[in-house]
Amino acid sequence: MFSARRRIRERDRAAQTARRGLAAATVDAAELSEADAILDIQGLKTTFHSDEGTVHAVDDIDLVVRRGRTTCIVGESGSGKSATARSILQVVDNPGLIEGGRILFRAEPNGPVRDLAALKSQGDAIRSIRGREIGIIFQEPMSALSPVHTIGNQISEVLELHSDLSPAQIRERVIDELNNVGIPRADERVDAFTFQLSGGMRQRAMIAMALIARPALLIADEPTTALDVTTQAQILDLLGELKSELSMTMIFITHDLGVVAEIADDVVVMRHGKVVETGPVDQIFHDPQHDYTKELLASLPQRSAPLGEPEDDGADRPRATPPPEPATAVEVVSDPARTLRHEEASARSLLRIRDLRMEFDAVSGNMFGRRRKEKIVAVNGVDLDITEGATLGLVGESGCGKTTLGRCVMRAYDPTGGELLYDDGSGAVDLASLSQKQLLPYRRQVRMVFQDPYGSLNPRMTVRQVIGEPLRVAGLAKGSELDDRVEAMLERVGLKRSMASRYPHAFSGGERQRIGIARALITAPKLVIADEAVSALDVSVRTQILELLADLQDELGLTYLFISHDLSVVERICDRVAVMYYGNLVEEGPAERLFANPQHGYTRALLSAVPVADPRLRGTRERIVYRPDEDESEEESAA
Amino acid sequence: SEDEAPNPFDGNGADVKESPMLTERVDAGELPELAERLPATPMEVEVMDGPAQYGGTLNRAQTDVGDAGALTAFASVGLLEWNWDSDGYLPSLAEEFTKNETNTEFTFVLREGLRWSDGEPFTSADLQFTVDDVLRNETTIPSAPFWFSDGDARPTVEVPDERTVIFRYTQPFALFEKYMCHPAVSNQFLKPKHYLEQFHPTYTDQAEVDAATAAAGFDSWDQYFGDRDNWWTNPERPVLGAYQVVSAANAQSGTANLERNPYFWKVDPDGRQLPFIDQIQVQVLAQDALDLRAANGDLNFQGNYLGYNSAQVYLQNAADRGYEMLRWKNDATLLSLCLNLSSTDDVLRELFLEVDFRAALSHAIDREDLNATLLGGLGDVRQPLATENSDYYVEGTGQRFIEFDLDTANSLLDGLGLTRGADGVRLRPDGQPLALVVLYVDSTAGVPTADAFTMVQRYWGEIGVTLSLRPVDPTLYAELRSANDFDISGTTVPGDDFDLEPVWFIPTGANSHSGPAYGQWYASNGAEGMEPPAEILALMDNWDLLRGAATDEERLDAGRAIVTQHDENVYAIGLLGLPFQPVIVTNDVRGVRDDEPKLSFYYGREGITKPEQISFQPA
Amino acid sequence: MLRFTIHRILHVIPTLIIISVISFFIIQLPPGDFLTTQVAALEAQGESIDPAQLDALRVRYGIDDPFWIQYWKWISNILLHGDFGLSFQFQRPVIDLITERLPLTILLGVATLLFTWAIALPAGIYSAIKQHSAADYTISVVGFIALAVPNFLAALVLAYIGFAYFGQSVGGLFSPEYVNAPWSLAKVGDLLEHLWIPVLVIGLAGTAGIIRTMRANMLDELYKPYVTTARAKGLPEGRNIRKYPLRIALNPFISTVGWSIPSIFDGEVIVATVLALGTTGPLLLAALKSQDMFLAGGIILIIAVLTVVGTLISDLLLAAVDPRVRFGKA
Amino acid sequence: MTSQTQLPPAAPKPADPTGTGTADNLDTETGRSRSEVTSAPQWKLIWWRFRRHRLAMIGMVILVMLYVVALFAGFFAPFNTTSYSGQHAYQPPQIPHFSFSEGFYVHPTTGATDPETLAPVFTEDTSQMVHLGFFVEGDPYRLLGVIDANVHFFGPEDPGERWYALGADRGGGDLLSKIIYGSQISLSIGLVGVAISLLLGLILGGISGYFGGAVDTVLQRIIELFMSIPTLPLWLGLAAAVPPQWGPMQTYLMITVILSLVGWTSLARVIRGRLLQTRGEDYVLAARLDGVPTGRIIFRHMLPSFSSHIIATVSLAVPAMILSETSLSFLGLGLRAPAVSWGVLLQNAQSVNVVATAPWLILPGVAVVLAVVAFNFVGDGLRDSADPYGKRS
Ligand SMILES: Nc1ncnc2c1ncn2[C@@H]1O[C@H](COP(=O)(O)OP(=O)(O)OP(=O)(O)O)[C@@H](O)[C@H]1O
Ligand SMILES: Nc1ncnc2c1ncn2[C@@H]1O[C@H](COP(=O)(O)OP(=O)(O)OP(=O)(O)O)[C@@H](O)[C@H]1O
Ligand SMILES: [Mg+2]
Ligand SMILES: [Mg+2]
Repeated sequence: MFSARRRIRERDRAAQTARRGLAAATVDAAELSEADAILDIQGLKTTFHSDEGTVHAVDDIDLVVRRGRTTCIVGESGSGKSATARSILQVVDNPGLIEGGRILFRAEPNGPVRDLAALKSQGDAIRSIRGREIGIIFQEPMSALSPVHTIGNQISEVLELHSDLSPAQIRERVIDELNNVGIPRADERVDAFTFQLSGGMRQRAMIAMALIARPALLIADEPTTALDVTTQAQILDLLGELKSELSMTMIFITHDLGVVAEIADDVVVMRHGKVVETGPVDQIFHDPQHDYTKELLASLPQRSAPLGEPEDDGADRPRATPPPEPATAVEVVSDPARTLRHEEASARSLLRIRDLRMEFDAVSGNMFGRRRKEKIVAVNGVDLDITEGATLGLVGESGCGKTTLGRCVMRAYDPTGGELLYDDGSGAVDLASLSQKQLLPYRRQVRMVFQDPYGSLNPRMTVRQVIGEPLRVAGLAKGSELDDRVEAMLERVGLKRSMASRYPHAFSGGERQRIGIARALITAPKLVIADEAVSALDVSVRTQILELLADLQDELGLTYLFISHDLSVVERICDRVAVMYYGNLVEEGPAERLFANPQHGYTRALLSAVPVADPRLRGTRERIVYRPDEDESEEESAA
Repeated sequence: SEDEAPNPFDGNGADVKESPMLTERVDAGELPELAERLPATPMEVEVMDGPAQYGGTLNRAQTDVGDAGALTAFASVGLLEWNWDSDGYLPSLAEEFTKNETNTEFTFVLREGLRWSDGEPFTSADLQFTVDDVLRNETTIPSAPFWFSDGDARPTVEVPDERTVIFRYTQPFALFEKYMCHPAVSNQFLKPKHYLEQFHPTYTDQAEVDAATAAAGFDSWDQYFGDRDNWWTNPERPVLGAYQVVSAANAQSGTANLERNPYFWKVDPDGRQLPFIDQIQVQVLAQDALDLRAANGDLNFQGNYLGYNSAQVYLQNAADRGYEMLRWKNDATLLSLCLNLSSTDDVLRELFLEVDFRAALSHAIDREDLNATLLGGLGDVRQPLATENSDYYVEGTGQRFIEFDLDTANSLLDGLGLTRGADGVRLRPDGQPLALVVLYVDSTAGVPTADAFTMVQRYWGEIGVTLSLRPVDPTLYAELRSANDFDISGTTVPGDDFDLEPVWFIPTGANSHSGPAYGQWYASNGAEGMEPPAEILALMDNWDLLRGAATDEERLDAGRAIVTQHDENVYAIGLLGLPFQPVIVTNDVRGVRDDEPKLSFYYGREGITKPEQISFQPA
Repeated sequence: MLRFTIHRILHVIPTLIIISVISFFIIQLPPGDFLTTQVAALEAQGESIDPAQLDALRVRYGIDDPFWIQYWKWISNILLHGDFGLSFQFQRPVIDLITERLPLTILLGVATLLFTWAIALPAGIYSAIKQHSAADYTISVVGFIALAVPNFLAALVLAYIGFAYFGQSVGGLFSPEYVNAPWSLAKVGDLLEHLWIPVLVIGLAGTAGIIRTMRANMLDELYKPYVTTARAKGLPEGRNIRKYPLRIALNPFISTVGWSIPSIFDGEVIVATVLALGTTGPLLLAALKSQDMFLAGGIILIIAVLTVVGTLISDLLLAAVDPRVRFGKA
Repeated sequence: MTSQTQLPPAAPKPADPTGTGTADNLDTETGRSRSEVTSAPQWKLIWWRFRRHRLAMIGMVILVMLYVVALFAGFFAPFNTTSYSGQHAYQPPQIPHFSFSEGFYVHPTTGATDPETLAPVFTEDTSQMVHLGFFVEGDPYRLLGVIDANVHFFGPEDPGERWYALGADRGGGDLLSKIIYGSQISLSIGLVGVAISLLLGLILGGISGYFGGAVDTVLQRIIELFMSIPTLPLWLGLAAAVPPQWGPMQTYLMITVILSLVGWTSLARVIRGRLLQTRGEDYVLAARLDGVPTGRIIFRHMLPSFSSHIIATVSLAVPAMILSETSLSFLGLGLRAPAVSWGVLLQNAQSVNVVATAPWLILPGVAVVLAVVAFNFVGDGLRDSADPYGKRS
């Protein structure tokens, strides 16, 4: 639509107004609370004016980010982390408003200091900073990308805006960057649409987008939640490289204290819209001051024994609670974990998966070009038994087919082959062969928590409606009884009753995830397929949720298929663990055995990549890289 | 730009005998001299407003692309034509006209040296061609038109020499002379043989004709022939009239251009070739746009297509926009209600056939109120019959049963035994409520029909007769009528010239307004339809007398008998007629009659003022 | 895509056959036939035709043949010889009548369409972006009024204003002096002078609809997270809106845009009739009213084909702009 | 059995200590207390937001007024549609005067047509007064079709007098009364058509888009078929095909219904297109996995996301239907006088004569505009308040 010339002209004009705008927002460098700060947030207040009232998401916080360092923000889900991040770039969602405070930003060392909060949110000035000087990775990559543009198109846009490279060069850079973030076959994937990518790939695409212009400051809002540990490690490595090479500063929002321990220089702990504690990572982990921080560390699910490492003496473990005696963190955290484990007492299999195959027709090539039709074998002959009342963990690399497997079980996809023998005691039924109508009674028994909480919540329905829907359609409850049950469920997943009439978009990522969980659990099901059900939750909430799951398991004999990247969680709650690799089940066994003594090379590689939640152990472990013997392409593809 | 345009009236003194436009062509060698173009004895036409000058373009408009009315008005031709008063013929193309005593043989002698617009001579051979190869040809005219039938056969023609033509009928045809004057009929006898024979298989090889037909996209030769013969759409067809279409109003432009016929055979008393105006432009417009153009003074001389209801707007703007609105007479049309005397409902038919019933309905109408409301009191209130302007007029007719008199109406109805029910509605003899439906085409062009009938509905409600309105579109209207499926037909009835179009007065066909089933019976010689009662038979007999009268006397007597019978019986109940027909003439046009003649189809509408003699005032 | 296209085109054939039958049937629905309307027209002038003559003509025109025979004659002539038959009313080949009017029809249709879209799309987008602003309200209200005023009344009033205050000659697309003149700069100018009333009347009436739907669809997309993402890249707001939400908000238009093609052909019959524009619309109306079977049938058939083609174009366009549709399981 | 068990209640949680991150108690955007808001079902939330949408409320009030007036047309109209005064044809509007001693009044006029100019001339007799008042007795009418009454909201106190608030038509009838009576047809029949089209569009578009595949192909061809039938011949054909004993109202109703049977296509196509896009969304899958029946998935889960488009389409279809009556009359079909509707009244206004000499006869057009604008404001309000992302006005 626009000629390149015109675009350049327009850009020059915009640059001018941007300069003017920036000049107006410049403040004296002395105002910075610390000289080496790249970002100095002073008294920031961000508020959502919604139907049910004013939500003070960010409530007068001060925060300093020092140049060249990585500042991790941790905190309770819904504590305003994302809101803070978005406020910095003035991209708070409607109806959010930055109501006060300053956001001082100094792009270059000794450069001018600008107050970003003083810039017009749609002006050229803030635009010249967005993407170029501050890059942001949004929390939910699934929805954050346009459904009708290729990822390559969306990523290269950043360079079109902020560089003078030619289109060919841009494309090359984009492919490079996609490679860097570990997207296989990047030269083809660059032309893929978001719905053709797995969750992890989308997240990586989002990361590539934020990084490609090499911003001075990167804000990463839970950038690795959808990634398996190996990929996560790869991403963290990449970020680490950039940090040292380009002295990139990073604000890293995460729930994974292991990641924090791994990469953070400084840590900010938030709760209820306020900063409760800040400090260097070591101090936070080993000498937490605030009760909430302590609580957070206490609920840390800790892998009992990192592979190939001697059992810790415990002295160096992060101190969780004030108790003076050096109780090992292992003990502290494993206490609740033990209760979650179940002995394989009742040996009856609730679900027996036999030779399950799922193939997708993938279409590549552009619309007028020749179509190459190929089959992606996402699940390749998997056999798996899920014991009633037990928890089966399913782990594996991003894109290996976990979600697909789960969805096949749900009959969200019609499996290409195989059987799904479901037996709730009244005889085995092959779910794979039932019609949608015949499946209806099982819909209440087999439930799923979606990997992408945002996408799985209908944006036009209030949370009350979303959660209540399965009960309502089954005719199990209605009217005020239904409302009661919905609100009770909300409370049980740690949300407030008052949130019931909000729409899904008005929640934080973690809150949405809990809504998804609530929806899955409200029918009191028998089998729950939890696809990354707790990835977006902070440890304390996560513990609460896991406890809830355990409680329900005790009370109702629930069975879980727990898909996760977070091995510590898997280890903590799963009785058995299955490992998938490129659609194949490579290893399966009791959790303890598997973690203690992994057989398959890939499992070993996976375990070696798990970050340990102790900054002092950073870099002490050796990472195993798995190289399959056959030189397979990433996904097996049959033409 | 007006200053720069060449003055079309240059070199235009009284000594100039032909239009400068033609002189130029003569000078260029394209045309022979005037003397060679004119016949030996050109027809002389009195000029109303002389001395006139040549030149100019006259603008007109119409709403219907296919209507050749502009030609019948401005370029009509016939062997005969109406005289100035439209009550008798003038020899026109024919120098002499004689008929035998029994009205069966009509002899015409053509002027000498007449030429078609392409310069070819016009002779009796053309007439013979027309009659033998077109009018009598079963392919081109499958069924003989009314004006060309001789009982169940068709008349013949004989051409003893180049200039003499004799039409022969076996039965007397008293209306032949009138039809020969009727501009829409007379021209149909004049077809250019030299041009049309190439499309006629009698003269040209059938295969050749078929090939040409197919190439032009027609299915059969007669269609193509008809197309080529259409003087309104085919500019190539030679004509005899004052103007010739040079570009047709095709769908794309919606405008037709007419240009003077260089061989036109009429002159003014000074021997100057007519017409004076060189060109006529006819634009096809919607009614509203046409009204606005008229009100803007864009139309130079126009009566047809102007609505009475826009007359106020015309008058408002006349002074400003440089025109005058004349009030011409209309052809005595009157909005009326025709009861279906051949209704299939036996009870209703019996009732309708009672003169008392019709009289009661007529008496119940408050025509003064109707007039005041719809026409501001200016309308024409009478029964639909021939008026003073017609030969058939009978002293004292037209006013019977006309006064508003509810008492009389009620007592007449009571007398018929139509008692009132509980709700005041009268009951038919079979005990059903007396409910009638009037079928009509909604129109606001004249007296607004819906308004008028709504008022009648109220009036009749007073005497216990329920009337419902059923507006339909014209086609359905025609269809329902010929299916004999209506109670009352609401229609405008022309009074004066009912002999040329008897459908309103005598049921001669299934399209009759007052007795289609009788009409069918008449047309099929009793084979179909419903046998009429004696009084209708009497009407039909008189009609046969009129048509077949040997003398004018006999014809007029029969016609007057019909009028009298209608007067006594109010077969059609008259409501209201328009006071006049607006005609617009811009101030620069001279020669338009100021005696307010009739604007009537039968007299060629505006043609009644002999438009070849009108002219533009010198600038 | 190619296969999809071919597939779609093959589907079109049975549709067209059915449509042609239905159209032909509908045309014959009204009672009576062309001759009856002729009679009615003549009668209105004071003439009458002998019923016997009518019957003879009916046989000649084949009007009395059974429906299927008439249909077969009609359609086979079209298919085999490209012969659309003869207009009863004009006694000219239908195809000539249509082609004569085609240039002006297309000119008017395209001009109005462009006018409408050029006004409505930006207005709709603007009023979505500035939701609840004075501009939003103004655009809405003006749009509604344009929508609510009957077209022909607007045409009439505008024409009257043109007449009363500017002394402008009304009707047609040309002044009388230019109608039959060869094309020249002055004639083009004259055309433009006349074009504005119909374009304004028809165009404005159409804008409201597009503005409303555009606004609504834009508002749906405007606050989606992917728009924020694009904003965070530093994309200028205008470009952001054009590239992301607009692209998706346009879908409903794209899925119906093909239908503007037939509407170019027969759109706004009434305004065209009131203003006496030489387009196919009034021709169709006249043909239908006078039951000029082949003329009406020909125009309707062309419109039907255009509709089908338009749908096809829309489908292909939608698939082209929306990968979800393209790669969907449909 | 177990699947029916309710979840055990959670252990009570300590109340949120700080209260941040939640709403303040009074300060809610809908002006309701928080507890009310949080327990309100969705439709109530929408309604509350709607209440705050100023234009929508204005539109709503206008609509309600229009419908009340239509319902009690006899009461609000000063005269019957059949009452007229011949000498007052084309009487221009008479604006009531007011004085404290006399109340509302106008001077009576006598009309006559000037034979020269043909213009109706009205001479006002300033020595006389027609007193106007509220709740006066006048033409009899039947309230709601059952109760005989003759009290009129406002009109001449003496039933024999005439007063033309908006002028008189060419038959000397009161235009205001006709507009009021006309609203009965114009505000009802069109809606029937809209409703039918909407229903068909939603259902068939929904099915086509949700199921895709062969169902879609077949439905798409059908849509194409319907779409290709030009309405014009259909109108003409149908108008002629209706049984002759039907009144204009019935005929018009039938034409409307049949037109709407044909007119659903474009909505169906849009819906289908959107459904095709939406059906791949996770939340649709989630609904399916919730065991939601297909119909409910389509209508409760998927359609709301294009409610904007639907609302816009519907609020645009309403004026189209009101006006189509006018167009139909223009084509010589549909309603015709003596039936009274806005379309018929406008049809009467459709002449140069009226525009030039009696422009007040165009006033029914103002009624149409008012209704259309009101419908669309309400539509907008609905859209905005159903929009979860929506800005607050
Ligand atoms: N609808 C689809 N069409 C085509 N390919 C698909 C589709 N869904 C998934 N895939 C492909 O199947 C493979 C497995 O995807 P899946 O979503 O099951 O991965 P995953 O293990 O859940 O990964 P992650 O941890 O990143 O969520 C991926 O290569 C993905 O690209
Ligand atoms: N549009 C909105 N309307 C009302 N409240 C909102 C809206 N968006 C977010 N909130 C609220 O603002 C608070 C902060 O949200 P934010 O997204 O910053 O949390 P977070 O710290 O990123 O949490 P998480 O770790 O779960 O992503 C939450 O309580 C959330 O419910
Ligand atoms: Mg967040
Ligand atoms: Mg997954």
